[in-house]
Amino acid sequence: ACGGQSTTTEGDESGSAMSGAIASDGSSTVAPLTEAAATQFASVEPDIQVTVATSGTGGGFKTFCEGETDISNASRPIKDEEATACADAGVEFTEIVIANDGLSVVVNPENDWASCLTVEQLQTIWAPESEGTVTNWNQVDPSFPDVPLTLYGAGTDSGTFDYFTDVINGEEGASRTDYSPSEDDNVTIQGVSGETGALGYFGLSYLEENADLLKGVEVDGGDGCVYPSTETVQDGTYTPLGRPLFIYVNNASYAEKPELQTFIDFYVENATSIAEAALFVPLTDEQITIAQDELATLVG
Amino acid sequence: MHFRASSAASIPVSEASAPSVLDVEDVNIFYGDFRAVTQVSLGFRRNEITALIGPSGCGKSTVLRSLNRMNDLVEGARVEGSIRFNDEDIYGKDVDAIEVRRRIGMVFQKPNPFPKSIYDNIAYGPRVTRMKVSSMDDLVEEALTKAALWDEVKDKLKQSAFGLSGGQQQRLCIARTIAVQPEVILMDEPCSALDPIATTKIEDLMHELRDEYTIIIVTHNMQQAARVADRTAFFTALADDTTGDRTGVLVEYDNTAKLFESPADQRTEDYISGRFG
Amino acid sequence: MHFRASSAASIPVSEASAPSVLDVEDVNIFYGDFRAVTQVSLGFRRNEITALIGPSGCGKSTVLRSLNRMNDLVEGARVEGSIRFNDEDIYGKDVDAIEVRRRIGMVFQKPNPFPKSIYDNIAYGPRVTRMKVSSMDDLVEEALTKAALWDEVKDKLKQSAFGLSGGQQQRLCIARTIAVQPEVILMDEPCSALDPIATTKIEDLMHELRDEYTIIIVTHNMQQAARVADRTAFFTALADDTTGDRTGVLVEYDNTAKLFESPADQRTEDYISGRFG
Amino acid sequence: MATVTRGMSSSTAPTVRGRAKGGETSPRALIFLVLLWFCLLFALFFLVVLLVSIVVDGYARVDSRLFTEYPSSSPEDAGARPAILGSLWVIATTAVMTLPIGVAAAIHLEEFANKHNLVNRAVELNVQNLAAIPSVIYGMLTLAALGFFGVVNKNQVWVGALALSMLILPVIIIATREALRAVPAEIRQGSLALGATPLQTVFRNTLPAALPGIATGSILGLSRALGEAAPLLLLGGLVFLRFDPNGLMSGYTTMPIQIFNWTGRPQEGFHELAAATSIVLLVVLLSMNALAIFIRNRFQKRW
Amino acid sequence: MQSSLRTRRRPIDFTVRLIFRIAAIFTIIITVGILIALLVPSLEFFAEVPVWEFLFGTRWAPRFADASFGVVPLVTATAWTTVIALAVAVPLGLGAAVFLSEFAHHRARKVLKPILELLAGVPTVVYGYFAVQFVQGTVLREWLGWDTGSFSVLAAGFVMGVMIVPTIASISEDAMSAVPNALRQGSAALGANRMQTSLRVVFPAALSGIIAAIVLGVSRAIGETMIVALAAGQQARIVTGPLEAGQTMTGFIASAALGDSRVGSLEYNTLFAVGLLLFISTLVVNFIAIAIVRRFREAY
Ligand SMILES: Nc1ncnc2c1ncn2[C@@H]1O[C@H](COP(=O)(O)OP(=O)(O)OP(=O)(O)O)[C@@H](O)[C@H]1O
Ligand SMILES: Nc1ncnc2c1ncn2[C@@H]1O[C@H](COP(=O)(O)OP(=O)(O)OP(=O)(O)O)[C@@H](O)[C@H]1O
Ligand SMILES: [Mg+2]
Ligand SMILES: [Mg+2]
Ligand SMILES: O=P([O-])([O-])[O-]
Repeated sequence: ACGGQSTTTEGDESGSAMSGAIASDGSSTVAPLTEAAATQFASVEPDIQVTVATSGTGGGFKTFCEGETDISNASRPIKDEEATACADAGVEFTEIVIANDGLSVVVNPENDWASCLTVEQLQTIWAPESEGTVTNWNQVDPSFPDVPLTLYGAGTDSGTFDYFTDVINGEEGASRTDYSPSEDDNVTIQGVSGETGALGYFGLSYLEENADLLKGVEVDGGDGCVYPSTETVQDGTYTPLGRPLFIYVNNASYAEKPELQTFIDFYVENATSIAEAALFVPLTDEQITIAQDELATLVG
Repeated sequence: MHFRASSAASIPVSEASAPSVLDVEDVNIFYGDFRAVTQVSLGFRRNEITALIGPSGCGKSTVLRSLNRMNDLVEGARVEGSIRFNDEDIYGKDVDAIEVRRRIGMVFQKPNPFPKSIYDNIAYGPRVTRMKVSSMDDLVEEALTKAALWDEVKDKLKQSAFGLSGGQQQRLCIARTIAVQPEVILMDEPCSALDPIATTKIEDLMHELRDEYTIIIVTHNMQQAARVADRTAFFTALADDTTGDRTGVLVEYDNTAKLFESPADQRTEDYISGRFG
Repeated sequence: MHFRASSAASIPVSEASAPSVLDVEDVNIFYGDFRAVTQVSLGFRRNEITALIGPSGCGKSTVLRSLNRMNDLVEGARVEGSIRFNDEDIYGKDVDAIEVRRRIGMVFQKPNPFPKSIYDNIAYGPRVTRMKVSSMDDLVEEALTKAALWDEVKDKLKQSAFGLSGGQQQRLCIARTIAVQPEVILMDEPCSALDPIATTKIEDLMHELRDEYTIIIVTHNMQQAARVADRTAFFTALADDTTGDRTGVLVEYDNTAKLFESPADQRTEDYISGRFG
Repeated sequence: MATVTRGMSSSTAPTVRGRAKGGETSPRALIFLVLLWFCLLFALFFLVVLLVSIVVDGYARVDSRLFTEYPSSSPEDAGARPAILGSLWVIATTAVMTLPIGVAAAIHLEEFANKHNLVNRAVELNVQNLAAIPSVIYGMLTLAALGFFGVVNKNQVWVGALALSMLILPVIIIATREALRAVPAEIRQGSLALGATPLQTVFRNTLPAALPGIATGSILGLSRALGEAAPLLLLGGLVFLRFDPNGLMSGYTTMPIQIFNWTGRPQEGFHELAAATSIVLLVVLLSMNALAIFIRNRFQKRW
Repeated sequence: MQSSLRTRRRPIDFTVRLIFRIAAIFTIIITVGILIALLVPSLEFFAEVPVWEFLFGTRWAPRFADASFGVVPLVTATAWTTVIALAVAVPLGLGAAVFLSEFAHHRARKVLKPILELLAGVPTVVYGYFAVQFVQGTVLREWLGWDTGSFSVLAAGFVMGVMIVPTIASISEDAMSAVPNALRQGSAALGANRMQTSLRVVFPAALSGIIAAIVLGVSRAIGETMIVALAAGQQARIVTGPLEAGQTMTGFIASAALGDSRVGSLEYNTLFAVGLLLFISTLVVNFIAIAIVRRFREAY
C-alpha cells in the first residue's frame, strides 16, 4: 500500500505569486502551530494550499515515511524504528525544533490538596502497576483525603503519551490503562473540570485557555515545585515536563518544491510570532539559532 | 341550496301508531361543506327489518352510520336535525356516543373480525364495556348459537378468527354484536362480499334475530331487500339546481311489498325495474 | 378434478358461420395451483357487443384479461388452451404481447387516467407505439369526438385529466384506447364506479362504437347487459366435488334476448331472476 | 345461559347518557391521552431545548465572516468557508454517484424483478440489511478498499463521497421503491393496455408519477449524509485547510467535522464558532427536511 | 389492419433493463465488500489474538505497552447505552405513534409528524455535544446533583434514545395506520372507547410492525457513533451502572480513527475485529427485524 507518489501538485511558476499544495500531518499538539503558520503564510502567499491533518505524532510519521506528506508535526523526537522506516522508503528528512511546550498536569479547581506533585507521586499515579490498585488520592499520599482518583490523559497514538510515559514512568508507552485516553484534549478538560478527584495532563495552552475550569499543578522534579508557564518552560526550570515541539521536513520535497521552501523559510523566520499565536512557548534565542542552522543545512 | 320540493319530502310512515325505536327527523348530513344527505325523516320500528336501498352514492351508508354515531369517527362529518333513540336525542349534549354504539350495534360490509381468537372476538365487547357477566363462556356460546355459528366453531374457539370463511366471519361479526346485547343492529351491505350460500345463511339469521332485535340493513341487492325486509326506504341522489352538487334524498318509504309492487314515485319504479343504477 | 359434466360444457354459438374476431377454445386459467376458470370455449364476433355476466368470483375478469394477455402481468397466472385473434394464437411462441395489447384495447373498472393533461393522455398511446400520425392534434380530436367527450373538454386539453368527473374520466380512457386504433375493446365493469347519468352516456357510446369495434364487456349489472349486449355469456363458479375448490365455468352463451327471456340452463334462470348472487 | 346484570329489556330502556367509566372521557382514557401527549411533547420539547441552547451559544458568530473566512489559528479571524464548500462538494458528488444507481436498482426490484428469483430475493434482503448497518462500517469498508487499491491519500472529495454514497444507497433504493409502489397498478395496466412496453411504462408513467416520492426520499438520504461525521473521520477528514475544494481529487473538510474539530480546541472562541457552524448546518439540514416534507405533502398524489 | 402479432426486437429495452439489474446486483457487491474488508484483517487479528480471549477477555488495552484484547468492556458499554436508549425511545416513540395514528386530527398529524421527524435530521455531532454539555453537565450534575463524572452512558444513551424516537414513532405509526379502519370501526361499534380500541385492537394488530420498529431502533443504537464517542467517555472499562463512563464499540472505532495506524499492523486489525463484531451484532438484529416484518406483511 506504499504508493509513494506525491499528493502535491507542482505549481506553475509563471507568475510571481506561487501556487501549489503542501501536505502536513502528525501531532495534534503541534497542529495548531502549523495551522498558525499556514494562516499567517496565507497573507503572503494566498495561492499555496497548506493542509494540516492530525493523525498523532506516530500516525504522522507513518505517512511521512511513505512519502505522502511534506511536513510531519511531532511532539517528540522521531523514534529509531520510525527513522528506519523512513530510510527504508528512501525518505530523507530534517528535524527542526519549532516551539516549546509544557505538559501541564491539571486537577479540578476544588482540589485543594494537590497543589504540587513530585515526579514520584506522578509515577505512583500513572505506573502500569497502579492499574486497578491506586484508585484513591490517599494512596498517592497519606496526607491526601479519601477521594476517588479518576484519570484523563493522551491517546496512545500521540506524542504526548509517549513523552509523558517516558519521563514519568521511564518507558515510552508504559502506563496504566484504566484512564480515559483521548486524542481530543477537550475531553480531558471536560473530564477534569467535572470531577473533584480527577487528574489529567496535556499541553500548556489548554491549561492557559481554561484557567477558570482547571487548576494547574506545580511539578517537583527534584528542585522544588515549579508552576508551568511560558517563563518556566523557556528558562528550563519546569522539568521534566517541559518539552520541545518539532517539525520534520522531507528533504527531497524541500529541494523540489519552491512553495514548500518558501513556507518552511517563513515558518522558521516567524517562529516566535507563530508560537505566540498558537499559544505555545516561543523558542529561546539559542533555539532560534539552532533552527536556522538546520534550515541552512537543508538548503545546502 | 335549491332542491325540487318533492324530493326533500318527509314521507310519513303509514301506520303512524306503531312504536318507533329510532326516529329520524329532518336530518341533513354533511362531510365538511358537502351536503351528502338532505332532509331525511323516517322512523324504524321495533322488531322489524328495514331495508335502505338506492343507487351508489345516494347516502345510504351515511344515514346508517348516523344512527349510532359512527359518523363521529369520520373527520368533518356533521349531522343536523334530530335522531331519537327511545325518545332520547342521540346527539344530545350529555349523551355518550360509546353507550349509543353499544346499544345500537353495527355489522359492516366486509367482515372485520379482530386478529384474535374466535372466543376473544366475542368476548371483546363485554370486556370493553365492563359488562357484568357471570360466565363469559356461556355468553360466548349463547352469542355464537344465536348467530348460527356455534356448531361450526365450537371445537376451535381458541383459533384465530382469520381462519374462518367469509360467511363464517360475517356471522362471527354478528355474534360479536349480539354479545353486547344491543337493541338495534345496523348492517351495511352485510352480504355483498359473500357467496350465495353464505348470503342465504345470513338472510335466514336475520329472520331469526328479528324477534329480539330491530334490524336496519343497507343493500344494493333489491332481491335481498324484497326477501328480508318488512319495510323498505328508497333513496336517490339529486343534483342541486344551481350548483350541480349531488345530495342524497329519501324518495319513498313503505311496506316492502307495496314499494316493490306499486311504488308511488316514478323514480322508485325506474330503479326497481332496472332502468337506472 | 371432477366437475359435473354439464358444467364444463363448451357451448356452441348457434350461428356458427358468422366470423369470430377472437376465438377461445378449451381454455383453463390458473393462478398458481388454483384453477380459476375451467374449460371455457366461446367466440366473439366482429362488430358486436358481447357481455360476460355472472356472480362475483366466477372468473369473468380473469377470462377478459386473458384475451389481451393482461394476465401476463399477474404473477402465477397461466393460460391453457387456445385463444386465437384473427386466427393467430395470441399465446403463440413468436407473438409479441405488447402488440396484442395494442390491437386489443382495454378499459378498466375504475377510470385510470394518467397523471398528465387530457391531451397527453390521448397522445400517449400513439406516441409509445410510434404510430405514424400526420397530425396529433387531429388524432386527439378524433378520438375524443368518438368517445363523445370532445365538446366537454376541447377548451381544457392542457389541463390535468384528474380534474374531470368520474364519467368523463372513463370516457377519456375509452378515447385513449380508441386513439391507438385497436380492433377489439375489452371493458371490465366500466360503469360500476359511475353514477346513472354517466353510465347512460357510456352505454350510448358503446352502441356508437360497435360499428367500428368489437366490444367485450364484463358487467355485474344484468340490466346493463340486457341494454347494451348483442350476445351474453353467463358464467358461474362451481365447487369441485372432491376438493371443494371453486372454479369458474361458462354456463350459457347466447343472444342476449334469448338468454334473458328463455335461458336454457336452470342456473342462468336462477341468477337472472335474482334467486342468487 | 349467561346472566347479565345490566338493566336490559326494551320497555325500561336505560338512557344513553354519559357513564363514568368506559366512555371517551373516563379518567383512564384521559390519563392515557395525557400520557400520549407527553410522549410527543417531550420529544418536541427536547428539540426546542437543543435548538435554543445551540443558538444561544453560537448566534453571535453567525456572520458574514463565517461564510467567507478560512479556518485560522485565532478564532476571531476564523470562518467555515472551506467546510461549507466541502460539504457542498461531497454532497453533490454523493448525489451524482448514488441517485442513478439507487433509482435504477429500485426500478429493477420493483418493476422488473421476478420476485421468486433467488438473486432478486437476495438483493432485496440485502438492501434492507444494508440500510441498518452502522455508518462507521461504511467508513471501514472504504478504508479497506483504499488500502487494497493502494490509494494512500484519503483526504479527497471522491473518497468521502464514496463512503457516504454506499451509506445512503439503501435509503434511496428503499424510498424509490416505496414511491414506485405507491403508483397504483391501474396506471401501469392502463399504459400496457395501450401497447406501451414495460420500459416505456416506467419512464413515461410510473417514474414521473413517483418523482415526488423519490425526491423526498433522496433529500432525506442526502441530508443524512450531510450530517455524518463518523465515516469521514475514519477517512482522514479531520484536517485544517485554508483553500476552497476545487475538484473530485481536492482535499476537503465538512461542516460536521469542522464542528468536531473546533469543539476540541482549548479556546472558547472556537467553541462559539462550532456552535455557529452547527446553526448553519442545522438550518441547512432542517431546510432540506422541510423541503422533503413539503414535496411529500404538496406533490405526492393521493390516488 | 391485419398486421401480424409477431415479436419485435427491442434492443434498447433489453440493454436498459440489464443496466437496472446490474445496479441492483451492485448492492450485493457492497455487502461482499464489507465482509471481505472486515474479515481479512480480522482473520489476521485472530491469528495473533485467540477468539476466546477477544470475546471473553475483560481488559481492553490494545495500544498500551502491556496490551490486552478483551472486548467485554466495550460490549458492556454498548449494552448500557443501547438499553438506556431503548428505555427512552420505546415508550416515547410508541406513545407518539399511538397519538399520531389514533388520536391526532389529520391536520395536526400532518404538522406534528414532520416536526417529530426533524429530530432525526439533527446531526449526531450536535447531539453528542448536547449530551455532554447540557444533559450530562447541566441536567444530571448541576440540576439533579447526581454523583457522576463528565461522561456517562446515561447521558449518551438518553440523547441517543431521543434521536431514535422518530425512527420508532414513524415506523410503528405506519404499522398502526396500516391496520384497516374496519377494525377500529368494529371496535367502536361494540362500545369501546379510543383508548380501548388503540390498546386492545390496533396495537396487537400492528404488533409485528411495532416490534420491527423497535428492533430497528436497537440496531441504530448499537451502531451510533458520534454521540457515544463524545458523551459516553473514552475509557474502556466494564460498566456496571448508568452513571459510569465507558467506551462503546463504535466509540473505540471513532477514537482509533483519529490516530493513524499502518495497514496490516495489529492496531489496524484491531479496529476491524471490533468492526466485525459490530457488524455481526447489527446483522443479527436486522435479520430478526426483517423476519418480523415478513410475518407482519403476511398478516393482511
Ligand atoms: N368520509 C367521507 N368524506 C367525504 N365524503 C363522503 C365520505 N363518505 C361518503 N361521502 C360522500 O357522501 C355521499 C354518500 O356516500 P355513501 O357512502 O353514504 O353512499 P352509499 O349510498 O352508501 O353508496 P354505496 O352504495 O356506494 O355504498 C357520496 O357522494 C360520497 O362520495
Ligand atoms: N391475481 C390473482 N391471484 C390469485 N387468484 C385470483 C387473482 N385474481 C383473481 N383470483 C381468483 O380467481 C377467481 C376469479 O376471479 P375474477 O376476478 O376473475 O372474478 P370475477 O368474476 O371478475 O369477479 P368480480 O365480479 O368480483 O370482479 C376468484 O376466485 C379470485 O379470487
Ligand atoms: Mg355504502
Ligand atoms: Mg371482476
Ligand atoms: O498529537 P500528539 O502531539 O499527542 O502526538
